[in-house]
Amino acid sequence: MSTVLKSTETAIQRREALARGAKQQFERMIEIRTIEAVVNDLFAAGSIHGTTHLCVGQEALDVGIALALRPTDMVTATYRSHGIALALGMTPLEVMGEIMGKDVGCTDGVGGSMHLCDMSVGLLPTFAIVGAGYPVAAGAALAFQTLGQDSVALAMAGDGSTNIGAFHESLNLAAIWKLPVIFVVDNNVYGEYSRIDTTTPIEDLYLRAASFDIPGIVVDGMDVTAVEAVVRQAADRARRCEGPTLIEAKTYRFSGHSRADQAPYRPVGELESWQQRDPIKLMSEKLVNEGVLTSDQVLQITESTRESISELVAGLEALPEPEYSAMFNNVWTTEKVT
Amino acid sequence: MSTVLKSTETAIQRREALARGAKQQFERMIEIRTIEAVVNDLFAAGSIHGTTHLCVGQEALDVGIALALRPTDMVTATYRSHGIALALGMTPLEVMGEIMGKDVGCTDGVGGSMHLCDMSVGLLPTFAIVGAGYPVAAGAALAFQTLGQDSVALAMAGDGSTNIGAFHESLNLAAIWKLPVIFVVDNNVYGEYSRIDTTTPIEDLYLRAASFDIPGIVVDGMDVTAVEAVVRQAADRARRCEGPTLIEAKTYRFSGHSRADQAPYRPVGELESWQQRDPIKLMSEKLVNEGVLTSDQVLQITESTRESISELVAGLEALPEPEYSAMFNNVWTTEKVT
Amino acid sequence: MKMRMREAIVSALADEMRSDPTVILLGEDIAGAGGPFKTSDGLLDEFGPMRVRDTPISEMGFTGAAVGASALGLRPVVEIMFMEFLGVALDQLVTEAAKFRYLSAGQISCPLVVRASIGAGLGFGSQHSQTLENWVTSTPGLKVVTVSSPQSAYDLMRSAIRDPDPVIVLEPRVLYADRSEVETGDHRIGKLGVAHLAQIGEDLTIVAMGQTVNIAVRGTQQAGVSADIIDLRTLAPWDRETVFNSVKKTGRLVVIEEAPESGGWGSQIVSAVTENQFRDLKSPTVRITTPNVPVPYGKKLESKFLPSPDEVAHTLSEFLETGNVPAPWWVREGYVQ
Amino acid sequence: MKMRMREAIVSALADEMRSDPTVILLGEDIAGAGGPFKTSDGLLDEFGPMRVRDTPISEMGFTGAAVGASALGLRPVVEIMFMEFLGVALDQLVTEAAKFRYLSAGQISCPLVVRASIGAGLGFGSQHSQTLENWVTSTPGLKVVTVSSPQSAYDLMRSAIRDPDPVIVLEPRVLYADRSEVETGDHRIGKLGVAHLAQIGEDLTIVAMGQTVNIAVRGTQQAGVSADIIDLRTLAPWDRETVFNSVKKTGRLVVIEEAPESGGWGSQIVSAVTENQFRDLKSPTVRITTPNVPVPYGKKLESKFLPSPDEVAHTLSEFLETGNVPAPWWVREGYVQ
Ligand SMILES: Cc1ncc(C[n+]2csc(CCOP(=O)(O)OP(=O)(O)O)c2C)c(N)n1
Ligand SMILES: Cc1ncc(C[n+]2csc(CCOP(=O)(O)OP(=O)(O)O)c2C)c(N)n1
Ligand SMILES: [Mg+2]
Ligand SMILES: [Mg+2]
Repeated sequence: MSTVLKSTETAIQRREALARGAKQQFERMIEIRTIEAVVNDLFAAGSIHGTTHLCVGQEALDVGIALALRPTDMVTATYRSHGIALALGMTPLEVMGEIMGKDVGCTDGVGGSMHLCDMSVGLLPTFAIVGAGYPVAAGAALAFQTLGQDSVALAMAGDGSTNIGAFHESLNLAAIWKLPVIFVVDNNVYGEYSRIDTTTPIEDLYLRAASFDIPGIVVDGMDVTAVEAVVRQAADRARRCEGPTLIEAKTYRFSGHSRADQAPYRPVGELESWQQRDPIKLMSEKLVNEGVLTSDQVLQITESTRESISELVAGLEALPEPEYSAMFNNVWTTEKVT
Repeated sequence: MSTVLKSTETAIQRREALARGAKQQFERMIEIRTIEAVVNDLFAAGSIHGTTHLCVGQEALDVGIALALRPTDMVTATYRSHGIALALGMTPLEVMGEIMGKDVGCTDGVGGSMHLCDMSVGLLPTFAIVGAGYPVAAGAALAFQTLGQDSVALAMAGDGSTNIGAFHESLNLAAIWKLPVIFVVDNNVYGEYSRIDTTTPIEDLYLRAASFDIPGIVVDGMDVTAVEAVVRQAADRARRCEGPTLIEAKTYRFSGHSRADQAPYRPVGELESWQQRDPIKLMSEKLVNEGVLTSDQVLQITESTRESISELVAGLEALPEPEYSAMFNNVWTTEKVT
Repeated sequence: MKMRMREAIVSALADEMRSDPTVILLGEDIAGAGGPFKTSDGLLDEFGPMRVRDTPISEMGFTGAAVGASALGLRPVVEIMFMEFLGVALDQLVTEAAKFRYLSAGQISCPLVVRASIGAGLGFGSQHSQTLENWVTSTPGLKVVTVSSPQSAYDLMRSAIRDPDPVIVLEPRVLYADRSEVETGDHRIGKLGVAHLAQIGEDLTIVAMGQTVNIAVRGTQQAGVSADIIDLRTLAPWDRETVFNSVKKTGRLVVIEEAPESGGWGSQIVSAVTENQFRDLKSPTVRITTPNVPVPYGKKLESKFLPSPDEVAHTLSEFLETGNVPAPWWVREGYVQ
Repeated sequence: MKMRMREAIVSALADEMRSDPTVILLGEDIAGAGGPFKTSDGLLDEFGPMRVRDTPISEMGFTGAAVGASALGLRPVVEIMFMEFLGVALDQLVTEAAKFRYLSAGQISCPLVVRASIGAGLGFGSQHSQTLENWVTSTPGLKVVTVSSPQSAYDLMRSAIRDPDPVIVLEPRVLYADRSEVETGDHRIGKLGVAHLAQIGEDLTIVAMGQTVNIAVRGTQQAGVSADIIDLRTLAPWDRETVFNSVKKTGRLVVIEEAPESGGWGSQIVSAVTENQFRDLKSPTVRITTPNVPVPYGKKLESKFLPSPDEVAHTLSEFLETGNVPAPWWVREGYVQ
């Protein structure tokens, strides 16, 4: 077994590291992108069974959210969650282990790419059903409110999910009960192979907040600091018992929808124009401009991340698949009736 | 069998009669109210099994809608549909027969109070599941659009139904496809025993149209003419292929929610203040003022309607319940595969 | 103390809420109005609006909220007024809650109870009278319970709330007004998954559940038949031992269910018995069901539609006499061939 | 012509759309992208955007729209990408469409087809791999069909679209890429409700459906067993005559299903056979199923989870040898007692 697998860095430590500064945030974004590249290659090569959904282009949103929340806050997210999982602190081992179906993964290898979870940093099991996370986040907030805890819940989901009933019902419920919950719509312009304008009659999804008399905020999802600010503001509001907020983050899905998708349906030039606003590019330029990092350091971070992830993956590849017993665990709670 | 049962007036004739003028509209409203009073008594006396939902106070809405639509247009409605059924033209025999579970009823007595239907005047089987009629109306409109027909569909449902996912999904779908459909929310202030402000964060439900970039209109649901005007406007728009409209009709549920409910939860004076705006009172005052009817004629209409409905009910009471074979009909279509 | 079944439910909810501050109630009109079937009457007064919450008409929303709340330390009890309404929310129960523990590698469970009223008999028509047990059985991770009397409602409700996994409790609506002696108290709390022998006999094993338990009792009395009547109580996972032991003794299995002949929970029982006890069976197995039609309105049609003591008596007598399975009424009387 | 199953589906849809202008398609990404599983590839080009429509992610909305459209003269075919997604839309199929004819006294029908992909085998994990047939069976008024090969997909799809009642067609996802000879044309249209004898034999009757038909064939070959293999094709209403005739001949019934042991469609078959043919049966009935766990990720776990030719061969051999029902692998290998 590779030594990488023995890393003792925990999710909580990684979460705390983020708060140390822009460099750490940048490193995390690089880590996410690097892992997604590796995941892409592994699936393309057929080394992993099933499908996967990459978050390339959305790293700033993931990291911004993680920065604004506390580890005791709870997040619901989707099948497109490798980034938020890593941003919240989950280790590459937990995440890649799960994606690769190994028992060192966060759900012992029975969940896979669409199902990540680590309660120690507030990630509820991610949802493969569009919209299903919204009411569950409202419910986590209901628990906080009822138990008198000052935590908040945050639901992340895509633009396409704002057309499903659960979105509407959850915002209504959260509004009427003033639940400490934040709904973050990651508007990455596409739902599967459909451009948003073919499925949604309005362009600015934050406007849907008006149906529930709650604040609707739009933010540049390519900018970590901007995301952190609005999420923090919404979280503060929630902690002050003033109720939910809808945040729309404008981003772009740089990858196809899932494993096999090459996104032939994109208008010519659209990807390229959004790549100008690549969150990693923007941040590295900013950090270099501000003198936080040199260009050399940027390259070095990129390179060393690539190396450590490769090493991790090599180690993981060497691991056997889980024992059959894995599928029989955790179906029922064995804890006795009290 | 009573002679009343032999009445040959058809739904279509009754529908056409409405258009003849205010007197006929007023008579229909009286008919609806009279029938609801009888239904109430029959259920209270335990003569009818099950439950029922009265539309007392909402007669103007029902008749206004019927006036604005053509018999080839299609309506979806709810368990609270005796009024719209009669307004659209269904005969008291068809409606009361069904409520009383007799085989002369519109669905041969297998449906009951919550399930009325007469396609000859455009009433699809009414829905006992809150919100279920919205997508079905959108679908009827989809058929009209696809087949190049200039009919429209209209979904009626209550204020409470605007909190269920199907409402949101249907408006979105209708908006994106510019379907010829009208969504009429009958805001009668209550959903079951809950006042709207305890379940819904906004008071004006027509505002929810903004989430779909479609027109949202509010109308006084106590005024037949006002209702007719906005529905006609929305229908014209739909027939011009300009898409759906959301209409909120402000009404009030004069009765309890269903059979046993005495509505103890109403704030003191609320019912009384709305009774000032009783649509039948308003219309009779208007007709008397305008010299269309004398006060005596109003009394006479009321009285003769009461008599004919009593006679009908007596006739229906004398009928036996349907044969057992009734429950086996119409489960499957026997029409052969072509 | 004599209680109606609805009162026994109130009692069970109240006792659990008293003993565990994390138990909360969610549902349409359960607070101010005490529940459409008065199964939470008085609980708002005692426990306040934070713990007894009226919801908007948003079954997906509040069922999902209960899932989230259950993962974060509450024990929510959700009321689904009519089982049909799960048709707009089933995802949260079957595809989310039932898999949360699996998909979190045991980090969390969903100690959630969904209560849903089921069945016909009150004239609510085709869309408010189905039983629909099939929607929720065969979901690993989800327990399914059906109550059959005031006492079983009290016992099972308390046990379901204590259960660490998601549980759906089905309440035959027609029983809410049933009244009988109920013993309350913590000693009534037990494990789910245990059937109850409602009557002991010799000649056959009747498996019933919920509203068909009384029908079974009355039908056997009418026919003068000596039968074990097993009130299944938990449908998933069901108590194989009790059923198998009884069939071993009697050699004959009859299932009585309020579900269409074309498919209902009884087939699971028949199938397991046939697989495991084929050589103990002396005769074919029998299912007494409803015909394959939507639930009709009107007392006459609806009563005929439902499994009745008469039909049970007729079936059992003929079955014991001939060793063959009698045709159901709709075939005997020529409505269906 | 050799076709993959997904191509056979495209072909069937295209042929129906050509012959009947009221046939339209609705679903997520079925138009521009030709369907997530390419089961509508090219149809937008041929039939245009009025008849091939991409929908928003609103299963309740577009399934319900199909219900309404079907009542007003269209024959909509709805794609539910993964069966699980019906968990947010089931109401429209079970409680609305299936009852429209009943609740209109025959004034209207809903000639609607809902296509849903089902099952495991492609590594999609617990929330995208269930079969969930139970959600839709036991619904009077609703037909349920499962396809098992390119040819059956072609035939059944065309027949389902012609059927005057609402039909759900279940498509085992793992078969989309299967390739074999397909005959197309109107003569392939038939009535639903007819099973297909996929293989003829002597010693036992195997009832399989969808993806388990091939497993049955391979399993019997491996075991060298002579069996009737019945591809059920229509699960509701299922073809009793074909099954009963076969069991009459063989005296032994084995059902192979991709559903949890605790409950699946196979129990309905077993139960009807036991009730009607008890005395024809020489041995206990057998169900070969999946274990009672959510579908696990990862090739090793998922393959083991699914009924396999090996497991079928082992079960059949031991069953025929001993006359008893062998324990399933999860008991034999000690994972569950
Ligand atoms: C209820 C449901 N319907 C459909 C799907 C299939 N599906 C998975 S992802 C997806 C697109 C979602 O788009 P969006 O919400 O914008 O999120 P993104 O993938 O862009 O992150 C669809 C339709 C699903 N998983 N659940
Ligand atoms: C999905 C669903 N949830 C709950 C119900 C129970 N229910 C029947 S009517 C009703 C209130 C509806 O209120 P509203 O929409 O305002 O209509 P109104 O009764 O006032 O006409 C409720 C909750 C139902 N029939 N369907
Ligand atoms: Mg998107
Ligand atoms: Mg209302």
